[in-house]
Amino acid sequence: MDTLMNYLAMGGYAAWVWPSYGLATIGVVGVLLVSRRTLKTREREFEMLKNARRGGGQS
Amino acid sequence: MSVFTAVLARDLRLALRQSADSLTVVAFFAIATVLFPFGVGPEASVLARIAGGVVWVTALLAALLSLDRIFTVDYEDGTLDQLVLTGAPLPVVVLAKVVAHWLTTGVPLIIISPVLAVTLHLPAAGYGPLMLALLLGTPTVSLVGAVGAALVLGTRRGGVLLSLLILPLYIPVLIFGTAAIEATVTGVSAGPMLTVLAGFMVLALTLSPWATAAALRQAVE
Amino acid sequence: MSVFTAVLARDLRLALRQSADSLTVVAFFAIATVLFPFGVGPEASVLARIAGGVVWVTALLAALLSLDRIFTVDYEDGTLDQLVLTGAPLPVVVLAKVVAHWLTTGVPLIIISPVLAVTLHLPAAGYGPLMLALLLGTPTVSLVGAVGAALVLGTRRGGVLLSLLILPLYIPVLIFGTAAIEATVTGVSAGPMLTVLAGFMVLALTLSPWATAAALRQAVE
Amino acid sequence: MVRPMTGDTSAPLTFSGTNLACRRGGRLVFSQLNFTLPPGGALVLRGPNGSGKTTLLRLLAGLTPATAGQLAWNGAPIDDPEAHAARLRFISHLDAVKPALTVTENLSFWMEVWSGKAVESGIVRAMEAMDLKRLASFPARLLSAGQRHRLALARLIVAPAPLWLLDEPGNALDDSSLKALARIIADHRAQGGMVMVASHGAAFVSDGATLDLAAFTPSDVSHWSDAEEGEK
Amino acid sequence: MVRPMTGDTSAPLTFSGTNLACRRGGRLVFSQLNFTLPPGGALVLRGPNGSGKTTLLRLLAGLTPATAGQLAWNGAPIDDPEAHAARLRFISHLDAVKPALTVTENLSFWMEVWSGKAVESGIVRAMEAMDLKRLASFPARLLSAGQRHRLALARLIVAPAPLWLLDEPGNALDDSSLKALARIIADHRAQGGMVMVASHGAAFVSDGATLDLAAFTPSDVSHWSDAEEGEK
Amino acid sequence: MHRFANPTQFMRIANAIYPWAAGLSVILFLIGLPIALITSPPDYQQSETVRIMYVHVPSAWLALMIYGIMAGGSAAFLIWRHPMANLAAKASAPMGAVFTGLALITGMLWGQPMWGTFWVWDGRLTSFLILFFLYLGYLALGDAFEDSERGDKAAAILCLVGSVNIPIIHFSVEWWNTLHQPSIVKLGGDGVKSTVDGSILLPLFLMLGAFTFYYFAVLVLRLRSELLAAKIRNARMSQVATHAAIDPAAEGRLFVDSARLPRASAE
Ligand code: HEM
Ligand SMILES: Nc1ncnc2c1ncn2[C@@H]1O[C@H](COP(=O)(O)OP(=O)(O)OP(=O)(O)O)[C@@H](O)[C@H]1O
Ligand SMILES: Nc1ncnc2c1ncn2[C@@H]1O[C@H](COP(=O)(O)OP(=O)(O)OP(=O)(O)O)[C@@H](O)[C@H]1O
Ligand SMILES: [Mg+2]
Ligand SMILES: [Mg+2]
Repeated sequence: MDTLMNYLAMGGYAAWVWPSYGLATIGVVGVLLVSRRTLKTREREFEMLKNARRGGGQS
Repeated sequence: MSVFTAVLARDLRLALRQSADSLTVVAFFAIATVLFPFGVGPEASVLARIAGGVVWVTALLAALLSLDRIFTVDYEDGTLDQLVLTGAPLPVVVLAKVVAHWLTTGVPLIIISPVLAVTLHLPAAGYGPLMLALLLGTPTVSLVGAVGAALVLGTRRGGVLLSLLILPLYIPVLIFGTAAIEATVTGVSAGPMLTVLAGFMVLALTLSPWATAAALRQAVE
Repeated sequence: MSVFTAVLARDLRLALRQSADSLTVVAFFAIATVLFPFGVGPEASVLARIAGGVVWVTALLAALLSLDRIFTVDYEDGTLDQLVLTGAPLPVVVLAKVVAHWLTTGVPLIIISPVLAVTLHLPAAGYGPLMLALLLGTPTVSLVGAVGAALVLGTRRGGVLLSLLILPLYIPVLIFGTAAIEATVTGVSAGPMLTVLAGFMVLALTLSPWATAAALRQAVE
Repeated sequence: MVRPMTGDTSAPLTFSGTNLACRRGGRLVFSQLNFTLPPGGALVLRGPNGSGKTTLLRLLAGLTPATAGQLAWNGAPIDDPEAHAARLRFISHLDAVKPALTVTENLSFWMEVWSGKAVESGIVRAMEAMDLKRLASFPARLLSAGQRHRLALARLIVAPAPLWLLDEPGNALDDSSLKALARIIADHRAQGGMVMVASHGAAFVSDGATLDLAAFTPSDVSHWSDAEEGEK
Repeated sequence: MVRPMTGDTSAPLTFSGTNLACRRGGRLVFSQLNFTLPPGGALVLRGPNGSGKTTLLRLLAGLTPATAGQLAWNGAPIDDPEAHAARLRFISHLDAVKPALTVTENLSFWMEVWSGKAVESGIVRAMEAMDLKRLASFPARLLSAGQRHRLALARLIVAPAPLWLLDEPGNALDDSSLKALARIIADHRAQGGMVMVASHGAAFVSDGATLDLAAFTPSDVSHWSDAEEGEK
Repeated sequence: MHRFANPTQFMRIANAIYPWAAGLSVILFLIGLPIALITSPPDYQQSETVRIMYVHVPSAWLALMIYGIMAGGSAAFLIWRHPMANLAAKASAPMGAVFTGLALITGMLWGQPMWGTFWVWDGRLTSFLILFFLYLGYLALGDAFEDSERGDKAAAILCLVGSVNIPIIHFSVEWWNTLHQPSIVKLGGDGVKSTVDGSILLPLFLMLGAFTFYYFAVLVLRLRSELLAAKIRNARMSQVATHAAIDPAAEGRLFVDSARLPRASAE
């Protein structure tokens, strides 16, 4: 337990090291998630438009 | 009040759709501030001495640039005609637009100001008063600026002309805004200065919507 | 060259007819500079220390505000279409317009700058280099700014966006412009800095008209 | 803030102006102009470019002050511009459409402003009247000029008002939209509403009176334009 | 930089386009459009709003790039936009008139740009052609919409060029100005010049060919179309 | 070159790269992160704060590399009218801005314990700040037009102008800083370099690789997304155009087989 606490304390620099990694994680994962989500919504929208157009063309 | 909420909601929605708008104001604030170290030199002591003033002056200039457009788009696309003809009191419509402007530009400026203060090496004690002073001062800036923006509608050269009309009026806000920071940094209470700023805000809040409404009426004539 | 002189003469004539335009730029320069004593406090020593930087930064901001309109009017009234279709090289037309802009805004800024330097207590030795540096720097400012002004044609919120695009590119000019003043005040020769500024000007003179022309071509598409 | 529709009021409405004059840019555009609009009435404004049609409509809306003369509503002089504004709708050259908002959002904003809150059914009715329903979720920036203008006209329907002031409402409209416009104007008049239309070729108003503004142009206008040219 | 007038050149000129297509705002406005303009020829562009008349004229002027297709001058492909620009005059919706300059100053600027120097007699001739002479010393800001537009049209006369591209040149013109316009177009063609006119009701071009742009509107072709879209 | 101008071709290659880039990135992160955070030893001078370097330096590296890629893409777009090159630049820009921001923030978090201040007007730090503004300008300009195609070209020109200026800005700032400011702390970079040994280099290179492959993987996703956005725009445009035609005659015409479009010419 102590070793863990010791490790987490980062030799007294926890306040600098962990936020760095935290923010980096947020940035890296965030860009990934946002990119994937816009891709997904656009795929869905495009599918919808295509179907709508097919329907319209036949009528 | 439904007119107030409708206009406020619409302006906020437009600002969100075109979110780059408030971002560019913040960006101007940041870049203009960052110019000063290049002009003045990187010594922390000098920068710290002028930090409060520089942040305030650039915040005023940034607010001014964004105020330039507060009524222009509505004026050019005919919405302003229709807003004058709502049948509701025009000052209420004006107030809604000013509140929306403040929320989308004033608030981001306040939020980012400590970051800029850091780069200018403002002493840590100054952050609180800086933000408080901006919080009390920027509404006045938006309110007074709206009068000017309404006055210059329909002129070419809106931007520069607006600065001529409005910047002198900002000087009291600037003086007390920087004095609040100065006071705290030198260990005095910033309370009186902040009270004066609040007083300015109340005064602007009671007068500016009427003045702006009058100016808008003559703009749509 | 007849296109060059024709465009230059026309722009100068228009500026003279609407002389308020260059006056407002000078006025903005003056007012924004005068804000600093209010923001920073009246101590002569502090002001003297930052005078060169403040004058340069506000000159950049003033130039920027006026650059905002350098192509807009021509764009909106259809003149730009016709200028693209003169059959003469577009960079020449661009250069004529930039020269006219510099003569009507840059030169007035240079002329009034010593007055502002006095109010900021700049040491007397600094006036010469200040004006020389502005003389060598403001053409670059106009040239680089023209690229940005051409790029933002047709956007809403031209002014703020333009500052975001262009201010970062002005930093080298700012650095060497203030360094020239600094050097003279501290007794070193300003020669090298002024040479660098001249170099920037030559570089801008060779590249910017082409980049601006490309931006204008895509604007009229 | 719900305003009663004209048809519901028992007393028939009238709108009139006496001896109106208006000066723009130092020049008297028209003078000694009189008109009366009966309930359900329509008045078509005609005249060459620059004869003052737009100017008159803006004056009637209370935007431009009259240089001389008096407007009256039901015989009583109009002195409160806000109360007057509440009973009219004004369609100008400018569409007052926000490109970033969808068609629905554009309409619901004005419905909220004029009648206190936005009701779905009212918006749908307005969109149907101007054949915009299939565009409901499109940002207005994607609309063509004619579609944008139809969106502006749909504002007439979202919240009723007794007096319509329409400045060249047929601009950019194709045939079927012109018919739709004629239909909503006829419906409005059938309910007792009044319409004034500035137009160069108004096929969409039946049996309206006509007011030719050229007749009210003061003869001594100005040294540089029409009078002198007229001599030729 | 004096450019020879068409009539002086011995070889007759032609201007043609093959297989032209243009995309605006992500949408193909027209495609597979062909035309040939013989010397002295006139071509009237027609079509409903948004069918691409303005787009085509801007493409022919070299302002908008063609998405596909090729323009040719006397049979040779046009690749230098500046050389092409020198042989055309383009009248657009926008008048390119400076309100602060007088009528004479406005014209002499363009004369200087196009033919190297401004000559009084040339300016007077242009003003006479469009009946502007009595307004010569007026700042353009005082002109009415029609007068401004006539000033724009007078630019066609100050410096001759073989190809005229006119976008709705009849806008805001009164009857006698329409006749003047028809006259200068006829003179231009008589000298071997070519004209393309986009117009809704072109009474001012005699015996021109007509190109209906509605016929070239593609159904829903998209530039990005790849295999996936092609399947449909 | 023009083989890649075709979106289908381009995306075929991009999609083939995707699994490799994504996989390598995940593997490198899985190996690199534990080493960076746990097994690598603390630096004798900077103690545990040296671990910040393993995210700081890759972020800074990506920030620079992405601007380079964007400049190349913009040039290809402007010179050869290569639409995919521009899409690559457009898709990269937000990532570039994020990584520049990360380099700045992690740098600031490093500076406070090391130098006792969050920010110094050091040459390298400052020119990075300006790079951040250049990214923001690119994003704002590309976004400022109603017509997205206009935004594309304007932003591409801006990107090229910026890439001419970056070296000028960099050297000016370096020079400015050394002229005015010998007093304040020297950048830690040199201090670290002397102590660089394998135990630091290994996690650094692993993380550099992880970040780089991550960029390429996400770039493919964003390219797909940009391409779809363009298609959606087109589809919407033609939908609006279709709806514009209300009379049946026009409606009939709109569904003509494109192969039978009239080719008549007017003589
Ligand atoms: C806001 C603050 C900072 C910024 C913007 C910044 C930016 C940069 C940049 C641009 C690089 C170059 C990356 C490359 O060449 O690939 C870099 C590398 C590096 N930085 Fe920072 N940095 C900051 C703070 C710090 C601090 C406080 C330290 C350490 C005490 C530091 C240590 C390093 C090291 C060790 C490297 C890599 C070694 C080298 O190439 O010199 N940085 N940083
Ligand atoms: N804001 C203004 N300032 C000065 N003069 C104006 C203003 N607005 C209009 N005018 C002038 O008033 C006159 C009438 O203009 P108005 O727009 O009312 O004409 P109109 O009949 O609507 O013409 P159109 O058929 O072109 O719409 C014109 O001579 C015009 O120049
Ligand atoms: N700059 C632009 N960006 C995007 N789309 C455009 C642009 N200019 C025109 N368009 C579109 O191209 C199409 C053709 O427009 P164009 O102006 O050529 O039509 P037109 O035939 O001249 O119409 P009008 O009769 O109204 O003058 C329209 O659908 C229009 O929306
Ligand atoms: Mg009118
Ligand atoms: Mg057109």
